[in-house]
Amino acid sequence: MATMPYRDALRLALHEEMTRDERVVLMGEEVGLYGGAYAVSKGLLDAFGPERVIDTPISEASIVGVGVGAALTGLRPVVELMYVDFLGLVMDQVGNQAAKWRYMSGGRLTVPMVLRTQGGTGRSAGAQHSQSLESWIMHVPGLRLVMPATPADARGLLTTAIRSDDPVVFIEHKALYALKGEVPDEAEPIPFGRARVAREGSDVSVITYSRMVHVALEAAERMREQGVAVEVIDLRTLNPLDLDAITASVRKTGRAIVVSEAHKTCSVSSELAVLIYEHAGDALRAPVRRVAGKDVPIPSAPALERAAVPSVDEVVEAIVGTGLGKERAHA
Amino acid sequence: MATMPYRDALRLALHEEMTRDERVVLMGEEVGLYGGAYAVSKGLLDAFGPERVIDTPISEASIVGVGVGAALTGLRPVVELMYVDFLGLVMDQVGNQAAKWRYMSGGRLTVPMVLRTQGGTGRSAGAQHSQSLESWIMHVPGLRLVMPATPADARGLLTTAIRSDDPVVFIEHKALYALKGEVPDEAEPIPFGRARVAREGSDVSVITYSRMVHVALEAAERMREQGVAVEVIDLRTLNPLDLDAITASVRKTGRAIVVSEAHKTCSVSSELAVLIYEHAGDALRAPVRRVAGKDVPIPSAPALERAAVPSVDEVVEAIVGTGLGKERAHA
Amino acid sequence: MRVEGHIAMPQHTSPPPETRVALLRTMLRIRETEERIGASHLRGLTAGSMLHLSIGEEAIAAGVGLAMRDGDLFTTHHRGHGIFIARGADLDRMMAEVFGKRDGYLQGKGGSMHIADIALGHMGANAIVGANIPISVGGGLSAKALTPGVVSVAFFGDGALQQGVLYESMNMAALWHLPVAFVVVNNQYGMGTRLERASASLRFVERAETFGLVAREVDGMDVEAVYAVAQNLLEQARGGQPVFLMAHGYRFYGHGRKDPSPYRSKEEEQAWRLRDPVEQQRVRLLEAGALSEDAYEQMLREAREACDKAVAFATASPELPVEDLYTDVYVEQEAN
Amino acid sequence: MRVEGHIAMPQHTSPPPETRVALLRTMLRIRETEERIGASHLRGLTAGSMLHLSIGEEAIAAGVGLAMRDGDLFTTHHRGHGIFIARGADLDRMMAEVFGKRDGYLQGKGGSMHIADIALGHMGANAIVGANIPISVGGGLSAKALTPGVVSVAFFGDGALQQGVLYESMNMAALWHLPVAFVVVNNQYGMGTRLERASASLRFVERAETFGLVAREVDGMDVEAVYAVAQNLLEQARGGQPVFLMAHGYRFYGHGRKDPSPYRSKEEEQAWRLRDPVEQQRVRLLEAGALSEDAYEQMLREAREACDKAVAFATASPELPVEDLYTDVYVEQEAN
Ligand SMILES: Cc1ncc(C[n+]2csc(CCOP(=O)(O)OP(=O)(O)O)c2C)c(N)n1
Ligand SMILES: Cc1ncc(C[n+]2csc(CCOP(=O)(O)OP(=O)(O)O)c2C)c(N)n1
Ligand SMILES: [Mg+2]
Ligand SMILES: [Mg+2]
Repeated sequence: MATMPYRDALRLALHEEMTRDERVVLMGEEVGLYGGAYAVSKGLLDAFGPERVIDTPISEASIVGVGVGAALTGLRPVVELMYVDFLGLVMDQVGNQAAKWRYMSGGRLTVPMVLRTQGGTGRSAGAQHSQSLESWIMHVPGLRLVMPATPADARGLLTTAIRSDDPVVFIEHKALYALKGEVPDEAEPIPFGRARVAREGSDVSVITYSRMVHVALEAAERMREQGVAVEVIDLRTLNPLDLDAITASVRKTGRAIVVSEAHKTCSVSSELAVLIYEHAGDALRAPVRRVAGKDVPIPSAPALERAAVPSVDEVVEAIVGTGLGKERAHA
Repeated sequence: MATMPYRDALRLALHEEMTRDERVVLMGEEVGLYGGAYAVSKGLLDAFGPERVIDTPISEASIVGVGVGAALTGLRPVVELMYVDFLGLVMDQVGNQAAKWRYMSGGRLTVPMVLRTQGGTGRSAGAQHSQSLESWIMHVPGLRLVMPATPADARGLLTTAIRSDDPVVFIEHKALYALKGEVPDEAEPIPFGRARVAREGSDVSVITYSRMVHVALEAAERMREQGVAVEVIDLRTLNPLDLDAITASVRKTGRAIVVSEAHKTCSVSSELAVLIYEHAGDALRAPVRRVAGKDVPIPSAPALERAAVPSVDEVVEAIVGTGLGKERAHA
Repeated sequence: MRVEGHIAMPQHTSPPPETRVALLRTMLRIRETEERIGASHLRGLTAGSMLHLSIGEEAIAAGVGLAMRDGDLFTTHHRGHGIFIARGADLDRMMAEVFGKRDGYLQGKGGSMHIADIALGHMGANAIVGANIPISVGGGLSAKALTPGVVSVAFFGDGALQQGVLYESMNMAALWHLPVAFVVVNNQYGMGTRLERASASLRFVERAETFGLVAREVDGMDVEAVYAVAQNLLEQARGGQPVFLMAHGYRFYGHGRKDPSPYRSKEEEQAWRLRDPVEQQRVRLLEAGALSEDAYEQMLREAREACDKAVAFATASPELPVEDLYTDVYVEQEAN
Repeated sequence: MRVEGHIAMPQHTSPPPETRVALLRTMLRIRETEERIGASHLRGLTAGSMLHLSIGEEAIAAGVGLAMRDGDLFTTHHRGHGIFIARGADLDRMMAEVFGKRDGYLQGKGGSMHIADIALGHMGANAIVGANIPISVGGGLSAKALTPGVVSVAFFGDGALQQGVLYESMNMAALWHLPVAFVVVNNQYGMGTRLERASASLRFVERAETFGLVAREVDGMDVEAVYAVAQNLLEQARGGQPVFLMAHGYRFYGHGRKDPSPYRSKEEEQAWRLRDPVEQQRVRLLEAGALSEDAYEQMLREAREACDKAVAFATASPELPVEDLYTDVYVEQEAN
């Protein structure tokens, strides 16, 4: 086990897979000479040369299209979209092309492409550079969706993503790049569709992913002081989704909180909540609570930005709202 | 009251609003000389001339951008996107620009634009011409979302959309254009956020919108034969959403079915279901059931296409599944 | 318009006799198949409401298609039957796909607008105008890395000249020295919009040059001219110099088979029909003595028999069972 | 490269003396404000981690900005402070916005990358590279319909030359004869990517011509040259002939204020700094006797005082209360 930041763990996976398989290429804006806008790919250009670490022009729609075409014909491209906020420029290639070719062709074509990107708040970067748009992706059949919360998962899931024959959207979180954690010495792909129990507990299940796992863990720590045992489930992949892990946890605790940084309406948090009702509704001792991003564009001013996404306080409040803890819910 | 098809009702609203307000312009591919891919704008070019009925090149991203810019500066553009399936080409202008400028500018800018488009199945047009992508739109704060089911609503809601100072995504259904219905003689804007009780009933509420209203009504008719009184709520607008109407109906009936043509996962149907649990959960006598599009791309072959979206049978089955009717649910 | 400098016709010398005949045979095969598909559509036998025929454009499909080699990659737009036939499509499976049947190329899941067969280099017909273009650039990226000598060809209509991805894609192909050819099947219209009403300037060839491409235009009704210029351009593309070819032709039917084309004049249609590429080549070969009437009749008969067989095959094929709705969404289904 | 035919410098005659001084004053105001914003950023006073300064590019902002008229419309890219200052920005509210405060132009909701003020014709700075371009074409559509004589200007960086929307937008502006100007603030780099590494060809001026635009390039370090060519081009644009101007300049700082620009050489930076547009114009006016040292010092003092005042204003302004998170999502809030 080595301790390293999330960004280095990602780089490690890229390095390993590019070494292992010559067909893997990395392409995107500033991935080469600059080393990546968030320094994930630093050094890879030197290691693998410009034919495999490809700096692209600012032409997002076409870059993803090139990735699709390369994936259809034998390469295994990892395409970096600098911000998930730019999805709007590429959703045709993502949703109509990458996602659909396998199906439309009756299995004749495959698109083993990874679309790596990053999202979320934390840098007061404004409404066009701070979004959490995973809900658009989760809605589209044909796409795998991965959102790692820890360095170990970043590495292990990226490995799996690159080896997958299906198109994978891999969303990192800009506020996690510097987060350190233990990472196994050997490349161990982490299978898709297996949630991780980030913390065991018996009183309430907090179902979440990406940066919100850490918010949930802090809330759990706060609740422990009140004698409440919070279980935190880190989903790791939203497609495939580990419904078994969710229902098992909720059946055990009888209470569920869903936490997501994405806007609340018509989102991942809606889906997770309704799935809990559908598959473990009979076991619920309190209504499922959603703690999600507010339905407003992300403001630039720091205090407002923080208010736009779930806080530890809000998760604590939601837990208390299910009837647990010494404090009573305000509302 | 005159009887006319949905497409004529839309044209009537366009004609009326363009007559009433010189700032209203219609732009899009084939809207002029061709009269619209689905003949909605037939005759408008002759009536208003090429400066107000503007045929555009096949440049979707920029067309919507032009609409945003025109709306920022005094015109009131109605932009037609030929298929909702092309949203992926324009989601940046829709989601990052139209939706956000009001907020990002602290109220300094407004975008009174209507994006008219059409979606849904019914023509075996394949996976890239048959989608229901309203879930992407409903997730984005700042956008109004309108999906009329009848000629009267098509006309009244389009009138409201054009007069609205907010950006409105107005999604028609390709299988409804020929549907005839009564339309009032006078232009009466229908306020956003007011659902319509398409059929009253006391046993179960079917919450739906667009073409699925008609599927639900057929299912209701079938259930009537079994002595079950189905209430069908036509939401008409998904943003704003008439939560009061939904909860009032569900509180009355104690049972709820949500029906949507869009893929099931992470969708409008997820949001509607979870809202019912959150706001009327205590009144439920059976779990909410979702009848939604399957999580597969829409196949071209007719039988498969039909199987990919909700049928009358499936709605009936869902109703029976709540414990109503003579038949028992199979599963 | 700088037409003169670019029209490739004047220079071309005739291809070898067997190629000249093959070009005609290919065009005939396309023409007959497309007519049969159109007739089947009118009789309600095809899946779906949309059907885009390439009748009138055969010289472009055959000319470029025969200049390509085994292993070459391509994508097409929504009007791609003819191109795929020129690249060796199995007519039975193609017809079955257009009919929406299980034995179609895509098991009926894709339909006419999405036909693909990677075994023949076909990366897919695309129903999103312009979306196939960067995908073909991706094919070029693979070709350069994995199969040097292979060229990747994007076929698209004049309508796609107004899609920004074309320009992004041309730039990337040139920047990375990829073996990519951009072929415009210019049939003068995108739905009801004549090219002049969609583009402020018609200097497309010059334009492509300013993106770093070698660019030409050609009379798309003359199959030998198309073949000659395509051969020359594809050779350059194989060497890593991306190319652009604007081939001027016409679609004899409307946008969809049932579109009566009220937006264009009967005179215009007639003028183009007089330049029917199949007929032109037939006459040319007969006059040159490169083909006998008998041989032509035989060729036509074969094309028709192939269509009969394909329609019979498509008709006999069942629809895919509804249970298969869920297959092939993912390769790794079990993970779901 | 067809540089000669297009460089506008040689022909231009000096603008009137008060304009020459105004150009310098505007550039100084931009320079001082941007330096102050940069210093505030380093001290942690601005909102957010991103800050893109236009120092080095002042001649382009001032030259085009002063050639524009009251009522003209514009959009900018993410590096737009200078352009807005040239168009009359209230420095207090601009500074407050960059500080993320309630009294900022956008109440702190937008931040540096989204400043807008429709009262001054500013349709918004945009953080999506290229997205402002079609929006400016929409401004041109409104201008043509509602306020003839007004021009709509899209300012964007060399990076946006690779975004397809630029080409779609130029075509539409030309097709519809809209009063639109496309101004490239070419500072040679998009983040760490030199233009030559992003574009296979540098024939941008010719390229714009093939889209039907009147196109020029200009030395973007010479404010009088920029002003002269912009005046000429904007006049044509007002008449419905869209125009393209590529202005060659440099950003003296990195992509963000804290970027040390390891991807470019110190020699290159030095060479460009020797052509500092502010300093060049100062020396030119002093040498021509069009400005005294005293008048210059006075001008500089005024610029600095305006910055002091703006920083004080921004510092004193509170943050918007968190309750206002929900305001201005919609105009018609009550409907929600
Ligand atoms: C992105 C996109 N926009 C619009 C359409 C609708 N549409 C289908 S074909 C077509 C015209 C295309 O013209 P062209 O590229 O010249 O091809 P042609 O049909 O003439 O062969 C249009 C507008 C589409 N399918 N995709
Ligand atoms: C669509 C999009 N792609 C990428 C980015 C990230 N990005 C921000 S600025 C920039 C470089 C832009 O270069 P240029 O247009 O030359 O402007 P400059 O920064 O040099 O002023 C990039 C790639 C973005 N904001 N938007
Ligand atoms: Mg065409
Ligand atoms: Mg630049």
